[in-house]
Amino acid sequence: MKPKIQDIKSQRIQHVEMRDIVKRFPGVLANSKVSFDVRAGEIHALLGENGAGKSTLMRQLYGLYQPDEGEIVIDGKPYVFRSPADAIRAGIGMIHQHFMLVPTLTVTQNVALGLRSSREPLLDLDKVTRRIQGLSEAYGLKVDPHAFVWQLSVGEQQRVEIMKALYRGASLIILDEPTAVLTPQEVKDLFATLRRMVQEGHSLVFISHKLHEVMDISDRVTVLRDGKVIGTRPTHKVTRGELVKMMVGRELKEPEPRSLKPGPAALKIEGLKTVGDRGTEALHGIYLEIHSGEILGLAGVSGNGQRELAECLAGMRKATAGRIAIGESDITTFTLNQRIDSGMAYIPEERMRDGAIREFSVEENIYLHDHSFAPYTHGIFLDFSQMASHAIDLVNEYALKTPSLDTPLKNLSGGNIQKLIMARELSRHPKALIAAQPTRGVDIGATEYIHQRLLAQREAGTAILLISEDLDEIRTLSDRIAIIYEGRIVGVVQRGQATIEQIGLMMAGVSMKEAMHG
Amino acid sequence: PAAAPAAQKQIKIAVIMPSATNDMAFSQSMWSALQSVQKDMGGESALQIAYTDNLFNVPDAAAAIRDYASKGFDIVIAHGSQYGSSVQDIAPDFPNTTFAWGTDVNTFGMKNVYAYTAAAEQGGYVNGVLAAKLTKSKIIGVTGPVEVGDAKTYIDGFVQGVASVDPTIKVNKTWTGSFSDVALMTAAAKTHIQAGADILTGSSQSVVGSIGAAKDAGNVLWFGTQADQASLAPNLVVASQVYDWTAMLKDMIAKRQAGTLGGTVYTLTLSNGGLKIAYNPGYNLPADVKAAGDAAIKGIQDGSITVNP
Amino acid sequence: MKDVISLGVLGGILTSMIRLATPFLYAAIGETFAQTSGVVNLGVDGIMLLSAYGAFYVALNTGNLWLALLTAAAIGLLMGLLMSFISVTLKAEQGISGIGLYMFGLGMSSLLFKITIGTVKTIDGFQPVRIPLLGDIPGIGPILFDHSLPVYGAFLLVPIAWWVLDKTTLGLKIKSVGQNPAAADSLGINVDRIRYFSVCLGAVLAGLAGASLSTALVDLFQDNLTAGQGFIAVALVYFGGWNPWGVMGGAFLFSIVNSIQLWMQVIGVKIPSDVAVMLPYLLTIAALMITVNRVRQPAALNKPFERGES
Amino acid sequence: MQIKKAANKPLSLRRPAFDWSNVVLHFLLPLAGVLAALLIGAVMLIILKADPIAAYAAMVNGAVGSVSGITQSLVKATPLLLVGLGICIAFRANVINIGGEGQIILGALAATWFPLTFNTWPGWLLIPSTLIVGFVAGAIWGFVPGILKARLQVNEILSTIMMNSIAQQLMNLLLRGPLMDPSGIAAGTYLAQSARLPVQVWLPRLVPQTLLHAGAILAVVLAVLVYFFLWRTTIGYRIRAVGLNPDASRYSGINVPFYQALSMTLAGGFAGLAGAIEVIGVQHRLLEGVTSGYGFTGIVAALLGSLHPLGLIPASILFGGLLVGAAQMQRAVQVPSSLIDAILGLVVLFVSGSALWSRRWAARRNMGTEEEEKS
Ligand SMILES: Nc1ncnc2c1ncn2[C@@H]1O[C@H](COP(=O)(O)OP(=O)(O)OP(=O)(O)O)[C@@H](O)[C@H]1O
Ligand SMILES: Nc1ncnc2c1ncn2[C@@H]1O[C@H](COP(=O)(O)OP(=O)(O)OP(=O)(O)O)[C@@H](O)[C@H]1O
Ligand SMILES: [Mg+2]
Ligand SMILES: [Mg+2]
Repeated sequence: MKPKIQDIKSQRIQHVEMRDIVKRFPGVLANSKVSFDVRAGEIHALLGENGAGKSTLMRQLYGLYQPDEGEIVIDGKPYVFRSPADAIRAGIGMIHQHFMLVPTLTVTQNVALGLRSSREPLLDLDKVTRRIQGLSEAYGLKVDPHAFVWQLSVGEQQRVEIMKALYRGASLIILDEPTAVLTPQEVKDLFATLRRMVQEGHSLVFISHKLHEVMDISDRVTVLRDGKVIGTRPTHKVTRGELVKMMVGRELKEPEPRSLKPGPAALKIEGLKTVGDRGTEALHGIYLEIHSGEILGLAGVSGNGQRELAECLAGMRKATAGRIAIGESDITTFTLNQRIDSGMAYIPEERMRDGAIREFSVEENIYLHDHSFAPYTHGIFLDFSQMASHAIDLVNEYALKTPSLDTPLKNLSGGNIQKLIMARELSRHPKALIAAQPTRGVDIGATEYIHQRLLAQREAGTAILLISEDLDEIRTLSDRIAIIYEGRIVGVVQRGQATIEQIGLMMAGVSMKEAMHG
Repeated sequence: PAAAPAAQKQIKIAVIMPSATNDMAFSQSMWSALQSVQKDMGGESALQIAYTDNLFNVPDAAAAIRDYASKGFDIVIAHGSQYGSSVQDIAPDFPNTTFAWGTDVNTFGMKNVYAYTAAAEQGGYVNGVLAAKLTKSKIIGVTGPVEVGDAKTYIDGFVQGVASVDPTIKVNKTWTGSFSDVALMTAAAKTHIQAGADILTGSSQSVVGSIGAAKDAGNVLWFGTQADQASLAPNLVVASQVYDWTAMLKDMIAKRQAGTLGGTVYTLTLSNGGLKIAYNPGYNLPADVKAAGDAAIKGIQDGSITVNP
Repeated sequence: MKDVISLGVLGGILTSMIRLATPFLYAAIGETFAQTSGVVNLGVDGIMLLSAYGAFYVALNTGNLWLALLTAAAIGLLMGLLMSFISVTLKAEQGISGIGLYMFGLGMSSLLFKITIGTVKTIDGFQPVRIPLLGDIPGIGPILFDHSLPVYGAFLLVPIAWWVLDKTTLGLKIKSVGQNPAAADSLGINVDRIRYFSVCLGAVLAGLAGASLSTALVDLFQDNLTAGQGFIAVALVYFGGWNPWGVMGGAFLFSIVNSIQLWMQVIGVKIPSDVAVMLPYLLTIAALMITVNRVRQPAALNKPFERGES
Repeated sequence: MQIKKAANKPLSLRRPAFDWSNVVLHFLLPLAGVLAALLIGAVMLIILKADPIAAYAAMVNGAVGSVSGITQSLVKATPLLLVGLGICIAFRANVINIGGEGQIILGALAATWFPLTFNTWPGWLLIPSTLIVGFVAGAIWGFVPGILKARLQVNEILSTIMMNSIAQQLMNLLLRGPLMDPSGIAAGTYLAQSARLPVQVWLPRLVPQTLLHAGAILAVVLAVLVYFFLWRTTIGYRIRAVGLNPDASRYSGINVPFYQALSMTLAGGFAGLAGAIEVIGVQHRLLEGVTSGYGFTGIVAALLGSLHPLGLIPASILFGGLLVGAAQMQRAVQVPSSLIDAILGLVVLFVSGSALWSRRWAARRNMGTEEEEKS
């Protein structure tokens, strides 16, 4: 039986240092002479673009990789972590960028996994469940111990990850891009929990691409670029601009003011209904009109039908009622291919799962759809000269960071992968574009670029449906903002017409009237 | 002419077999025949034997046959009907080599090719007669692999033999569809026993399973074929039809030394002694039953009984 | 034809079903462990063969059947270690290494059989043990409770396997390693060790499967004694959806159809014997088609684990 | 390799030149595996009181030492290559085909029935149509598990294993029925073999007095075609996409079930073709045991060739040579043939185990180059 949180507060790690860490991967120097430290009761943020070396550095602190050079010192004593088991024993926990959960097991089982049971060799899940409930009280972590992980929302899954670390008595907890996949509300809850943990004397490492979060939650910031430390600053002593400069090496431009009034309605959605994965109706009659040259932002807490809507439009999910039209042509019953032909483009939310093929080369990924059409094919034969030249154009035009056309996609960073998917979809000059979470987990450099691309496409006259849980993103890019709640559009507001609070209210289900003038 | 005088130069025989030399069945019958011929002739010095077993793949067999022939073996025995095409292709290239293959009856009209087969139905008939005399339940079980080759002809003969004694006796047959699935063969035999059979027989190397089943039952008798299976159940095996190739082999050797390399077909029968009924001494067979069996043998030998395959 | 429906026939069918199912149960439950941990072992048949030989050889020369079982288990363990080393440590393609193991077991068993025993011999294997009271229950008593110990063992194995997989920390580790090795690894579980254990346990059970054939069911050894039963066992694991009870269902279905088709032949039902022999295979597929079995296979099945390959 | 290119000139997007050192890598290590296995085999030989040197001399000599040896190896490589090609296609779609045995049988059955029925047709017509019929028959046997997987999620390993046994029984049924050699019935031998096929359907022999037949050439041509099919056509591209990421494939409009079923069907077709070629090229009649286990050894050959149609050519020749040499060695030193199976089993085990080292090795070389650029 582990002691109560208060009791062990005293015996928490006071100071963790990583000194001159060097880590090489085949062909990559991921960390070169990185020094980094965390103190009890502080949140130390780690910033850097995709591939800067953040995850690698932390995976070493957690014993997943061993440093090639350098040492790890905890409270003055040097440690060598051969495996996570060692790190866990030393009181370190990690919440990974890509969750480390077993979907087919329950929350309790996931937490109990790998722990000595009080009734070895038998499991004692009841005891585990009780302690989980205890901890969720103490830290305000809402989790249902008996639910299967595959049933949980991303936010809930993350709470399970945190629970796992706390349960193991971790006093230093590493969070690798914990907010990348969270809704604004979930981020609020997470931060509450984090502050709670700091009070309890935990020390936290917080990795994120979102500067405002870093400014909001962290005590100190360390910026990595190309595996090197650019600097470490107390958060209250730096500005966003300075951090950006440290990360990217230049300032970012704000998106320039809008020209060009929106044109005729290009994407019409009328009374659209569909059924969700759990078999219940997920959309109860959606009405939306998106004009060419307009960005319509769809705001909403995730799980309110955004995914179903996107899939319906893309043709991945059957509509049970209503109609979808691009320009004048009704595409409701079209196959995915027919939709693409009639001018639909789609940037899926689950980039790595649905948008690209890890093992395929950059070039092969560019043709995931177009490969079956002229000029890239003659009959059933692929025309490589055509493909290569087009691919090179795209790679250069979108400034994709890739060693060669034949590089396997998995060796590109998330940001670059996302750029590639955009390049692929936009190069078809679509009439309508569905962009779901286009900048999730992508670093600010790439984010800025993707935003500019979306705006450029808007200028080019495409009707864009931007689905995002990042309200700032929606508010900077959208001409109009539609708010979705429980499968219905509860309101549509003009750019700059509604405050974050008002939008937040509608996202929580408050009707537009009340929200705007209530 | 009988065995060749030891003065003769050494004879070299190569044999190719589809299954293991110890399969208690087809391959073993030829293997032990070669051994005994070798003993009779005075050992290695007089008769050299080379073998390849477990060889059912045609290209391998062809390679082996051609290889042995070119290595100067006098007689190359392709002991499996699947080797026919290979023999037919290769024999013309080695006019001075004797090729023997079986079981089949086709020498392709070549001067240096023997074909040989066994009239398994004859021993089957005799076993059938003995079985019919011994069964009390009037139910007999037959377990076979696939209804082809001497597995079929033996059993056809067996059924005729039973009928010749008492047409009312029921002969139940099962085929397991596999030459090697002992477990299924055992299950088949047990099923027969549950259905009331008090006598079992069957063919192929997997019948050892049935014999085991008979042993478990304790009071169920067994009739064997191809090789003497008494050793497997000393007090339950009544008799086995035994293929004895020795006479044939010796005749081939003699003919060869006399200058004849082939061209004829050997058929093992009860009359030419190629087939023998090996009564199991461990089982005391009632005199009258044995008499009936011997009578059947006689009849087949003198042609008064005809068994059709 | 009246004996078709007689109780005796029914008893006969069930009895031979139980006997036929025994080796499948050992082998398939074993394979269930291996696959739940994420390793496909296609070499089951090879392990069964070599162990069946080993057990038979020992029984023949010492007459000690328990020693025979022990030998079979030991051989299974060794071959399991070989398989784990190749496919877990060396991260080989599991399909191919399994077939290698099969070829090795097939060849080695027949080789040793030839040079150490020579020709087919039989032994007095495990005799039926009638369980006192239960065995006397009229009707089912003799059917269910009059078998040799290895047969009872096979049936005990099913609940035990289910218990281990569902109720113990070990079982939880095995499942997690087969579903998401990276997650297990990140919690300090030694993925390779768990997989070694599961594969070896599976191999030991495959060894017992072989021994049950050569020392309890047919009491002899011979070239290719198993005639591919090991492969059927692997198939039954998929049929059972990686659940011991489901695997047992599959083994029963396959075996009972087999014993029924034998009965059909015995009582002279007018269908070609070959078609009769096909029935178990046909029905196993059909059963899977209608009971639309959508159990997902272990997510990491057939995927070697390497850190940082997430 | 690519990452290295990146290091010296990031945005030059020319494809990296074809890297021979990798080819060597993917071939030397398997060979090392083979040698290791043979070494253990040597120990066994010594235990069996046979001279290992002589034995292996005979093996090498048997495989490549003579015209007959070489042609032998090629004859065996042919079905391995064909079956392997099918395995390769299925594997690319992430479908595992254990059903080669059954598919070979179906091809052989069809290729026996067809020429016996249309025995008046001239060779130039009969041979190609027989090959097609064989391919189709095998394809059907592959289509069934394919469609069952695609539509009903019936696991293909289960269904193909079952389909093998069903095919075996089907062959038994036909061989003792309609396909049984009439002369065998007349002579009362009832042998389980078909009548001899009409001479005009026999594949031409490439070398007199050997079994090497035109099928070998056909197989190599097909290997090249399959390579183009997989990497140069839209269908091949989709098959590979489906195998690597069904979700992304669906999202890009690829009909995933269709291509799963298609790949299995093609796999069956190639196995069926192998069966047909065995019948009209080697046996000239249908015999039980026509598959000679090629359905399984084909899988091995395919993986030895690292699932690449062109890699398959040397791999299947190597494996064929191994089989032939082994048989030769068995005759030379008179050890039981089962020893050969055991040794081959070890070969397969060790070769499959060697893959890791080639990966590690390649990785280390990348590191090396990285260091150079740093200094
Ligand atoms: N398992 C690995 N094998 C080889 N190289 C790797 C591996 N993991 C990371 N790298 C390399 O190390 C570099 C740093 O990777 P890392 O994951 O630390 O970046 P990051 O800062 O976490 O990026 P992101 O913000 O996208 O998470 C990358 O450029 C990548 O090429
Ligand atoms: N096996 C690998 N080989 C080379 N580079 C790798 C490998 N695995 C990961 N990387 C690199 O490590 C970095 C981080 O990888 P990661 O999986 O975290 O992607 P990412 O950039 O974080 O994308 P996202 O932010 O969407 O998760 C990326 O640059 C990725 O290219
Ligand atoms: Mg990262
Ligand atoms: Mg990231």
